[in-house]
Amino acid sequence: MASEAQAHAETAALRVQFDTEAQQKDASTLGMWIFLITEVMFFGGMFTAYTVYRRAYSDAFAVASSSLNVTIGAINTAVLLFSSFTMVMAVRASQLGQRRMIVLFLVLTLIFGGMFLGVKAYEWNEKFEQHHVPGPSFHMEGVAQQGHAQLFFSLYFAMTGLHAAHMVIGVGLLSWLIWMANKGKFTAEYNTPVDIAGLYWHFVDVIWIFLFPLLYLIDRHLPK
Amino acid sequence: MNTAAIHEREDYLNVSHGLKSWLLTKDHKRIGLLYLATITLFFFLGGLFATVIRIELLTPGGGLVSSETYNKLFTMHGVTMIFFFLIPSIPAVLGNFFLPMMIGARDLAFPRINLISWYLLVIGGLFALFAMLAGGVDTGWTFYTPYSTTYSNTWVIATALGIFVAGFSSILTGLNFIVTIHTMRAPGLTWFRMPLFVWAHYATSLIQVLGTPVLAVTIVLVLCERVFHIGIFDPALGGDPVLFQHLFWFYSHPAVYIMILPAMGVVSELVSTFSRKAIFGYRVVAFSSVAIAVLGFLVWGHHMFVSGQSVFAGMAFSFLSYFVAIPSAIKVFNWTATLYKGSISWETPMLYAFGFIGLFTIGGLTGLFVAALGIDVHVTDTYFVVAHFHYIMVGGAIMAYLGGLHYWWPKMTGRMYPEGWAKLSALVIFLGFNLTFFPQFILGYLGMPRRYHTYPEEFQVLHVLSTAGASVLAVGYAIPMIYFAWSLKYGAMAGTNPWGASGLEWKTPSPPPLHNFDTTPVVTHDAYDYSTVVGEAVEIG
Amino acid sequence: MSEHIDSIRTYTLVLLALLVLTAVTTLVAFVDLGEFSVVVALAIAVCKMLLVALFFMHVRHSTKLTKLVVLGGLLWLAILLMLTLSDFTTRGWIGVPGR
Amino acid sequence: MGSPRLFPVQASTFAPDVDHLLYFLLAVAVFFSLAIFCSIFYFAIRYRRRSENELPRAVHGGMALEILWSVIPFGLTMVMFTWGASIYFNESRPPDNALDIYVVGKQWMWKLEHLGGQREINELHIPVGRAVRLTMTSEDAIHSFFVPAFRTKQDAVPGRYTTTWFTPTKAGKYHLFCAEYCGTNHSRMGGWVYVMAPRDYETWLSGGTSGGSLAENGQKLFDELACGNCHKPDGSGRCPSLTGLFGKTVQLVGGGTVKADEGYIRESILQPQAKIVSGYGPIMPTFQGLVTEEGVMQLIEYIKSLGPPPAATPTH
Repeated sequence: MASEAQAHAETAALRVQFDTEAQQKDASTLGMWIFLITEVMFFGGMFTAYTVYRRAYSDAFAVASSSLNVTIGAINTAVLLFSSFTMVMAVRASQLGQRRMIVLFLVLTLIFGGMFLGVKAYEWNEKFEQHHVPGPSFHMEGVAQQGHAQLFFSLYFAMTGLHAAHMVIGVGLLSWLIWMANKGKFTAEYNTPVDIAGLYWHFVDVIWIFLFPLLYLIDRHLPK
Repeated sequence: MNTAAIHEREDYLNVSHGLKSWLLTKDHKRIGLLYLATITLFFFLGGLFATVIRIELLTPGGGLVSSETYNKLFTMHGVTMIFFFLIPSIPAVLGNFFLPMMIGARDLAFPRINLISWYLLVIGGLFALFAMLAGGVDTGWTFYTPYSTTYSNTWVIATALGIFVAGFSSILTGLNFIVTIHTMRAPGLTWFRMPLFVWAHYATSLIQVLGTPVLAVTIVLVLCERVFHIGIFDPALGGDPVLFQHLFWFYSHPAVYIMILPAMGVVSELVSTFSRKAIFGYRVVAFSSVAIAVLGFLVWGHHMFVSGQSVFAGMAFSFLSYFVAIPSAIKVFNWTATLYKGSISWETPMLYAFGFIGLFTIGGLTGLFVAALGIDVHVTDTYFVVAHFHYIMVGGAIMAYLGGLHYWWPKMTGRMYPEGWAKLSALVIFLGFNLTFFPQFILGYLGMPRRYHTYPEEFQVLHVLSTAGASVLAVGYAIPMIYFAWSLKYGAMAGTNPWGASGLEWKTPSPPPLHNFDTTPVVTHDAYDYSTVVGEAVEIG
Repeated sequence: MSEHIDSIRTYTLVLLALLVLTAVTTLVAFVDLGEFSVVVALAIAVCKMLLVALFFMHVRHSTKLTKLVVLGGLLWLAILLMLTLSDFTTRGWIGVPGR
Repeated sequence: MGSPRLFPVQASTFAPDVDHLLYFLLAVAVFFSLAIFCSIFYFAIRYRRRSENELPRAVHGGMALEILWSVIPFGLTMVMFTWGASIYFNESRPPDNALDIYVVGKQWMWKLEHLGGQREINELHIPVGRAVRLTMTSEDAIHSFFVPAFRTKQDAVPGRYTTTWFTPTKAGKYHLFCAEYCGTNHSRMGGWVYVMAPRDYETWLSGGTSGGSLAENGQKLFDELACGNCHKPDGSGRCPSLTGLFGKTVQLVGGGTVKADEGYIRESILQPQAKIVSGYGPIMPTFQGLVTEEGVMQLIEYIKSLGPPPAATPTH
């Protein structure tokens, strides 16, 4: 940049603290990536707890895991992958400045995200009915060490719960983006919000990609 | 602002008026001042708790307050001082204000997020304050399970939520700094021309970003256990309380470096400015900050040598702990070497810098004691540890914070503080500090456990000494409050560069204009080049 | 702004690959691989993560800095896991309870 | 204790070890502190600013110096590490012939039990010159068993056993503290360790107990809980025989092995499914909530008393 750069009028496309659009975009992207790193560490704490307990209580974890509905889990994983696909298509549309396509793909993403959450809610509800929610009324057939199975479900609820919380935030972001996109705010030149919201959405997908095998697929082959 | 001279020029303070212009500001300088006001309140709150603690400990029998109250006092002292004063202190006040200026930027990369960070600290603080007013919390700032999840009957949830929210304030500040340093440096400002203050804040931000989320999730798990009774750490279910300690210290040990690294950054600025010399071994000092940030993540288990952690893990953590000692030592040596053949001026900020180096040296060296397994078994959870970390946090971080505050006060406010009073208070603080905390090393090695409301009579003499020191220290801290406030109205006008310093922040008027610089500066020199600052220089050395 | 815009075909192929991998990981969980079932499950998950990161998150076309940030994050996660496990895996090595 | 002192009494074999390391560290610390303080004072005065226009010559560091003052401290710290770790390693490995004492921490007292069945609260009587091993747990929050005169400290963690040991070297009365914050009366959770001449200790032992020995009480509990219905001594029951079990290496279902120590037996009583002995089914119910921590300790002593690890073939 020229050394004579001075403060300019503020717009969404170029905030006053930046000199160029490229600088602003770099900053936003880097900012989002660093935020995602904090998210990695946030979930990392739970993955650590999971690893420690699964190592210690592998039998109880296997039985508890097998009580989850693997078909629903796999389908839900697919739903989330579809939502990632539509999200990246929305980002692509925004890069090309196709307003209608941005809205279309964002709405599709929103629908898939909503489906995922709906299925999740169904699964949790099932846990309540089956007394698989940690607490005084917890009971699980086929596990002698109820405590260890409870630990599994404590982690299950903490991990899927926080994942779902991130999804809900993502749904909020998507709604806002759809509104903005519909107003024609995003162009081929200025599409950073779509881009970084996409990063967030994909990240939430990646977390699920790990949660699915870790929670649903422990030693499924064992006779129950 | 009583003279016409200053009103002629528009600066960040007079560009707009009214409460709203402050509460909705996106200016990093104003946000810095908002932080300053907030954490000053928390400092005095934490200090108040400390005062009652020290008075209580004058007598072994514990007559002033009950055990419940005493336990709440030290818990709230720790929580307030660590999460609501020390963690935000230098980064959120001085860093916020000066980091963009030092790199020639108009603001941080995300001014709105910066404001949100402040609100998060305030909200977190209100949660914690609510907990304190409602009845307090007694788990110790470490929230060890299962005490915090099962046995404490105090306001654990509100306090933990407060820390959780304040944690996000810290994360967002770190994120903002990293992005700003990467993308917003002025033309010509290469990485190795950056002031060491900026390097230190870069390293600090890495820790904030990488460590704080683990604290956040640990708090979430503790809250789940306490509120919903889903036990992650509950031994009754087979959970392991030591796992909590791992997760907690993964953040909370590096958190010490969140407090001390910015302090080191401040001291680098002070030592250079007041000896008018580039920091000896600039690159080594810069890299040592990053090294401390990285290595600081590998040592947390040294808080757990007697916790039931495995012997081999204990040894590994002890071994790694010694690696983090080296970059810290290097910094001290380099600061000292910078003084050699310098032009050393004894102004107040430099006194604080000397104080910092001295006290940090003692704090750091006693760190070697507690990292030595054999000794740590004896001194962990005693006053030895209390003394050690107060030497680092109070003797180190707060000395540097005060030094930095004095150094940059003219830039922030446009006014000078009274030099005589400032020197006096620096001296009083130094003496009071040592009298307070040195006896605690002896107490600790004698076996006085920490967090004790009552204690055997043979420890009383040392406790009385410590309390005497604390009262001196309290006076020392009160004096600057008074003269800083006084100086806002009556202080002498500060010029653009009252210290003859070299940083970019001294090349713009005091107080700075809204966007810091009238034109974006172009950097053509390394940091700490004084040849352009001193008129008609007389070369010495 | 010279952004690299991937084709719809690329994205579709990535989606297909992800779906196939999901199916594989689900099915393979019912096969007795002993100790290796965890390894396989995690290896597949890592592949899926890489696909999402490289293609959907455009890490493939990103700056070195972004790649460094991603690697750094994973490294720190590894530090957290490994050093915590350094305790849990070595407990009982010297045969004294609690040591 | 007389006049104020700077260092605590040395009353165990570890105490001098720890103190010697401390002296070394003190020497290093004093040396470096003085070197830094003196340099700063000297430079600050010698090179004080004499005129406002002074411009010192810029010096840009010297790699040789940097390496020198990195390598020397590093060498010193490695001495500290090795020295400290070797003490720690010793502190972690109690000798086989140590006197066993069981410790349960609870809010806010220490409950100690001797093998002979003598129970104490907040007091521990032990003979001078004999290694003492403490096996500890907690009933509630984490506590920490701290005897400054012995320079030992170990957390008592709920849900598992931890171990510490020491050999007292000097008769006397020493502070026992709880060093891990555990709630309201944390500072009152402590008492005294009485180190006695062996003869006094014998006298104390004989006068100290009313009930049976720890193992005898364990046997009573074993019968009350009808453990013997399944754990038959000849191995004919549905569960493994416990005779000669202690100290043995046990084959587990799934191929692993485990040493039958206090921790293993405690776990097998409270969480029987955690480790299943090879050749047996996971049929034992948990005794969590049915047996107190002290009861578990008595059972362990009973199982220990069922003979030494057999040299030859174990029962099937």
